[in-house]
Amino acid sequence: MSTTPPTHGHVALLTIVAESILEPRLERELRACGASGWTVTAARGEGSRNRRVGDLDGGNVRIESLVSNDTAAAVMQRLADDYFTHYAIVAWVADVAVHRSERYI
Amino acid sequence: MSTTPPTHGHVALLTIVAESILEPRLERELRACGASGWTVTAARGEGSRNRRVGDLDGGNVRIESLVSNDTAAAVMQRLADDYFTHYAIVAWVADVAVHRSERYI
Amino acid sequence: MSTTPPTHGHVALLTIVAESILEPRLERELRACGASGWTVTAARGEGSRNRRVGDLDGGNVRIESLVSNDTAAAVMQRLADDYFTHYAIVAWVADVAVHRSERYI
Amino acid sequence: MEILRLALDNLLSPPVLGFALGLVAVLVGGDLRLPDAVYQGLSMYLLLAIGIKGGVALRASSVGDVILPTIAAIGLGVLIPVLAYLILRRATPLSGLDRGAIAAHYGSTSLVTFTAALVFLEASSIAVEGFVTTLLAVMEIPGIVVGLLLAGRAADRSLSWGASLHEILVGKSILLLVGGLVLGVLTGASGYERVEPFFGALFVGILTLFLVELGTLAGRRLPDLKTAGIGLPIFAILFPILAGTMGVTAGSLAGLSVGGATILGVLSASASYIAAPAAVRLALPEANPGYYLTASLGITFPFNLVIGIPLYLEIAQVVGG
Amino acid sequence: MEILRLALDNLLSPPVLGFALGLVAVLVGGDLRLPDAVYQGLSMYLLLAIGIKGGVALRASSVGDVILPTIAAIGLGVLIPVLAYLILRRATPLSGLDRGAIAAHYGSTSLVTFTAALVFLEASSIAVEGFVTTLLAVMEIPGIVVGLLLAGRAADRSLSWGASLHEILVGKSILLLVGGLVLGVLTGASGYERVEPFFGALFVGILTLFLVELGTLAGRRLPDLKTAGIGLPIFAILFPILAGTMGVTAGSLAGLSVGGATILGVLSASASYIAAPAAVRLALPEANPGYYLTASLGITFPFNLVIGIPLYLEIAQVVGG
Amino acid sequence: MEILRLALDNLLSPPVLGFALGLVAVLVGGDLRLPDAVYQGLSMYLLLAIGIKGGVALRASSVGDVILPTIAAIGLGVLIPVLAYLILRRATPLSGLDRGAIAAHYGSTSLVTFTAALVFLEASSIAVEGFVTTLLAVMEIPGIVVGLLLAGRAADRSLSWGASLHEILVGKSILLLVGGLVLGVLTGASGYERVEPFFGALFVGILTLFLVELGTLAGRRLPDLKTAGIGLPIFAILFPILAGTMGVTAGSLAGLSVGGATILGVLSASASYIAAPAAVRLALPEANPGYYLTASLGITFPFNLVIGIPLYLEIAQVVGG
Ligand SMILES: Nc1ncnc2c1ncn2[C@@H]1O[C@H](COP(=O)(O)O)[C@@H](O)[C@H]1O
Ligand SMILES: Nc1ncnc2c1ncn2[C@@H]1O[C@H](COP(=O)(O)O)[C@@H](O)[C@H]1O
Ligand SMILES: Nc1ncnc2c1ncn2[C@@H]1O[C@H](COP(=O)(O)O)[C@@H](O)[C@H]1O
Ligand code: NA
Ligand code: NA
Ligand code: NA
Repeated sequence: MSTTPPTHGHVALLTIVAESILEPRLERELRACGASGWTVTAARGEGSRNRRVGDLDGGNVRIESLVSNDTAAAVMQRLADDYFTHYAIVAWVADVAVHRSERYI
Repeated sequence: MSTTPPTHGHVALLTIVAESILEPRLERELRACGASGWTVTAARGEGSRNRRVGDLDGGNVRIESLVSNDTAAAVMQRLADDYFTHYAIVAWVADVAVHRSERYI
Repeated sequence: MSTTPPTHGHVALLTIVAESILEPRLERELRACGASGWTVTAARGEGSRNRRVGDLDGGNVRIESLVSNDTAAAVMQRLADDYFTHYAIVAWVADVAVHRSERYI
Repeated sequence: MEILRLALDNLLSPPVLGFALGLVAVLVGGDLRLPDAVYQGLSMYLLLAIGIKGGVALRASSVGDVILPTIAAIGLGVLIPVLAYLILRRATPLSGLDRGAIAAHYGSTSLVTFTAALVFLEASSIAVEGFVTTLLAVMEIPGIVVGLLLAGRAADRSLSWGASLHEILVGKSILLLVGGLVLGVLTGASGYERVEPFFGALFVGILTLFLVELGTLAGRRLPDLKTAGIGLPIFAILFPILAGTMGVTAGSLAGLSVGGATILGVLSASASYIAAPAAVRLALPEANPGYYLTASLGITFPFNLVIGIPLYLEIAQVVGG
Repeated sequence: MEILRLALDNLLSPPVLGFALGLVAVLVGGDLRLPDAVYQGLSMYLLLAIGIKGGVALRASSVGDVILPTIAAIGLGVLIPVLAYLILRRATPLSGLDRGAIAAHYGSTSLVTFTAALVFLEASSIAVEGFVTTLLAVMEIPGIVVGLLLAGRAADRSLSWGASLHEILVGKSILLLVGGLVLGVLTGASGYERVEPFFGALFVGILTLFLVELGTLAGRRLPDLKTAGIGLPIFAILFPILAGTMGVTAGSLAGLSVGGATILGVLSASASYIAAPAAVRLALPEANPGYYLTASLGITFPFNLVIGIPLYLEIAQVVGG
Repeated sequence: MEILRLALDNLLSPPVLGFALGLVAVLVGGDLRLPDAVYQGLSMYLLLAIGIKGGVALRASSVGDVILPTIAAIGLGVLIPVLAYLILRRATPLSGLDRGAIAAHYGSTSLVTFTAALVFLEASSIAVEGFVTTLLAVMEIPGIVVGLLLAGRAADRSLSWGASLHEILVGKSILLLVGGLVLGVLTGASGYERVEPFFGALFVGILTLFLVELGTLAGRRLPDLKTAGIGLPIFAILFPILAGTMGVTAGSLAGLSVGGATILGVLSASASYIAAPAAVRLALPEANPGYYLTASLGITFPFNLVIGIPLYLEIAQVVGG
């Protein structure tokens, strides 16, 4: 069984879960690092720190964006520099297949 | 560190994000291509085109379905033929491990 | 094109979709198996069985948790033992890259 | 005949027509469900409003008046599920587990049926004791417990009680109902006056909107009827009449007025479709929701809404008159 | 002058000010959108409330009174999109496909404009026939169909009708509006009385809240104006005046009162921004929402809300007086 | 004593009992949170309703009456956070950053405390100047800015102002409050009349529902108390009394009536739990929400709701009588 579906190229799928108050900032970071689009869903969650104030204004947001590996790495670096320490935020990167990967890179 | 979790088989996880008006059609496409189930969450987002009318009726939907690689490829082909050009829609395929993969294939 | 984004380690991303009534139980299972956090989004869906009562109280939940491969396997085993047979539930595991993977393991 | 006129009035009341609208929408392929969050918000409103109104009225009741009816309600809560379980054994080929699951539903009560009965009696200018909301709260749980016990015995296994029972007791329904009662008792008529435009005046309208949603849900259950056999739908219509008559009679004997006895009949006849399904699903996952939800929500609920409520009033007038 | 006073009253009415608030919020970089679920819940409320109120009134109308106006409404529903399509060919460089898409919007109607007109007439103490809500329901679909046909001819391709049309007909708008009408007819004034505090008394307030949201959506559409050229905004202001005059005249000829003729004018002049966009998006994905949504929601809607409604009343008074 | 009777009335009023209900639900392990979308919708309703009602009343006020109280309010908005910051240095071992964060909360105001005070005064038949809502709007921001400046100085770093401040100013709270005020001024009493059933009559009921939610949130904050030390809870009770007395006195001196001075006391005594947490979280992520949220929402809010409001009235009666 082949595990690579026969589509036309691989890109990074970056997912960020953060307290919702950060949404505008994270979208600015994404755009600055080269992302051309993203999808946002409302979420809630539990973590090891629970330092957010999100209870009061809508929990967490879950932002996912198809980007080039370089953009994913750049955003991750921005998060590590300015966000992971103080904010309620987690992020991960997966490798996914898309149609016409040029669109996202 | 092994990167393959010890479960019982791999399938494709197809995720489609589209303007919500398309939901019934996309579900018909999924079923026609052989998917036996899917999960839908409400989403919103930004992209390079922003031609949707979704603002007026509930933003985007995010549909994900565990399917065989062939089904994933077939759905992707249907999207490329009839949807990607005119609608606000993105899709990607990831490789995931499930318990009893026969259930989805 | 390299398909591994340059971040600092891989962990398992376990995703469970289940009728919402199960949420407290599933969170107990996750914690018992060693997960330190998770993210929950509201979802709905269709499947092959449709035996849930979720219509009446909020559809499905989609829980995702970054965990070690061992934890992912342990949770999957718990689900196989006590949940898959009778409840409306699916689960899958993906391999993702995170910053400081120690945090989740 | 008076009863027919009342039944017709009931049939053409906005809440019942709202239910029909939701049902018809499903039949023509549409869908009038409210957004989930709104549905949950409205259901919290209904519970709290019923509780508060009941509490304000309860304040005026003497303890002596309340004791006998409460005992009757608990007795019915235990008796009804046992009866349902036994009758289902005759009437259907269902397993003991599925019978226990259904019994748990008929042992408990339906908030919306209760509410619709109050609205109906009010429109018919028939007085009701203030403390009937207490009876609603009292009857919510015991029937579920008895039903689960019967199923557990049948399945010859112990249930994972702890979790499920705690989850019901501190579930939103009970908390809001009992919390509202206490709130109503404490704030009294003068406090209630200030929230009456919200919790009182809007009530029938919001109930109508809510019933559109329930009609949709009931409509979706109808296809399941085919797989259940003929015994179950018959049970879902005849059993409420039996339980309702028992409730009315017990209520009369316990000293309730015609209105109050009607309500105890409605509580006995109605089947839960919120608390019981959740509890049964958690404790008896093997039981088939296609049976218990279809019977309680798909048949008994509309039956009571349209025919049962005026019928139990008629019985109460005969028994208590 | 009487008309100016009415227009000013309208401008300072809570619903219109609510719209302005939403619009201004966008201009200063804010966002006053309601949560999605609440927006959908409120829009279901408005449809059902309009329907019920119309049904209660319809009950009092004789069939004879309703026939001519209904025929007029259907005629307008066919004529207006054809007219829009032809005028757009002169006025703009848009493709036949985009023109058909726009025509579909102007052929259909806007619930909120209709509603605001009712509120305006009520505040001005001008009577309106009870059955105008029927005209709203009747005019919702034909214009969309004609517009899509014109676009399909222009694009020289057949449309995937089946799906889209079914999806509109059993869509929430039509089901709630027609369902509400039937509910109102059946329950009548005595039933309505009990839900009036919810469906009647709250109406203007909830409409105000709803218009805050629509102001936000309209405000977001304004930037698209730049790319559309000057012809489209001119069309979006002048065409409603033309169509509104036609509607008022046809209404008068069909025997409607001044208030009723005003409403038929409003229905003719208003452009759909719920049913039509959905249908057009599904059947004509190549058409640019930047044109049809901006024209209907960004320009025509506020124009009608502020200027159009009192203007059509003035015309109705001249024509019918 | 009159004050005790008022305090008891307040304690047994539906809003305060609603808060208690939410709190008790958490303590017994339940959860009465409204769905997120409903909570946000209700909070938009409250802001807009308060704004509109204030605007309608403001229209009747002369500019001369408003000037002095407004200056007093701004002065208090600057003074109170400085005072809080200095007192916290004595009373607690918290870092300058955490003290600045807390100061920002006490410098700003709480919409719901303000609202509950209006409801309380109305129930006690005590008149309030129409323009007090203006004072609420005026006091929302300055305290936050001062608190953040103090924290920034303490942390010896510049803050990322631009973003945070803009985000607050065009945030929903300010836009709805100020927008509602303008809407109310423009539409006046005749326009308001038509939305009164929604924005007026429902107000206390909706506030009650809203307070059930706030009770839940406050209940969840209580466990954090243990980690904060004894100084913070003492501060969270005594500081409001000090600030409230200052507010009442300043109000009296500025010419406000007893009711108006009470409100300025309430605004001074109350701590923000919406605007301030958001601003602080963005500008001072290192500050611990376990301190500022627990103090403002977990202690000061219920304290003011139950004891503070009647107390400030008593003080106002002494000072202004
Ligand atoms: N291991 C995890 N897997 C998935 N989501 C997580 C995990 N840990 C934390 N989160 C999410 O990130 C948010 C903040 O986490 P924390 O900063 O650890 O409190 C939580 O509310 C969760 O939504
Ligand atoms: N690069 C991306 N990553 C994730 N989601 C995207 C991306 N681009 C677009 N989307 C989603 O797809 C929708 C339509 O995109 P578009 O057609 O480019 O406007 C957006 O509203 C987003 O929800
Ligand atoms: N193949 C699938 N892919 C994604 N989600 C699924 C799939 N099958 C089922 N689900 C989800 O799991 C829930 C229960 O499925 P089932 O038990 O098959 O009825 C559904 O409501 C869906 O949300
Ligand atoms: Na029962
Ligand atoms: Na039109
Ligand atoms: Na303050």
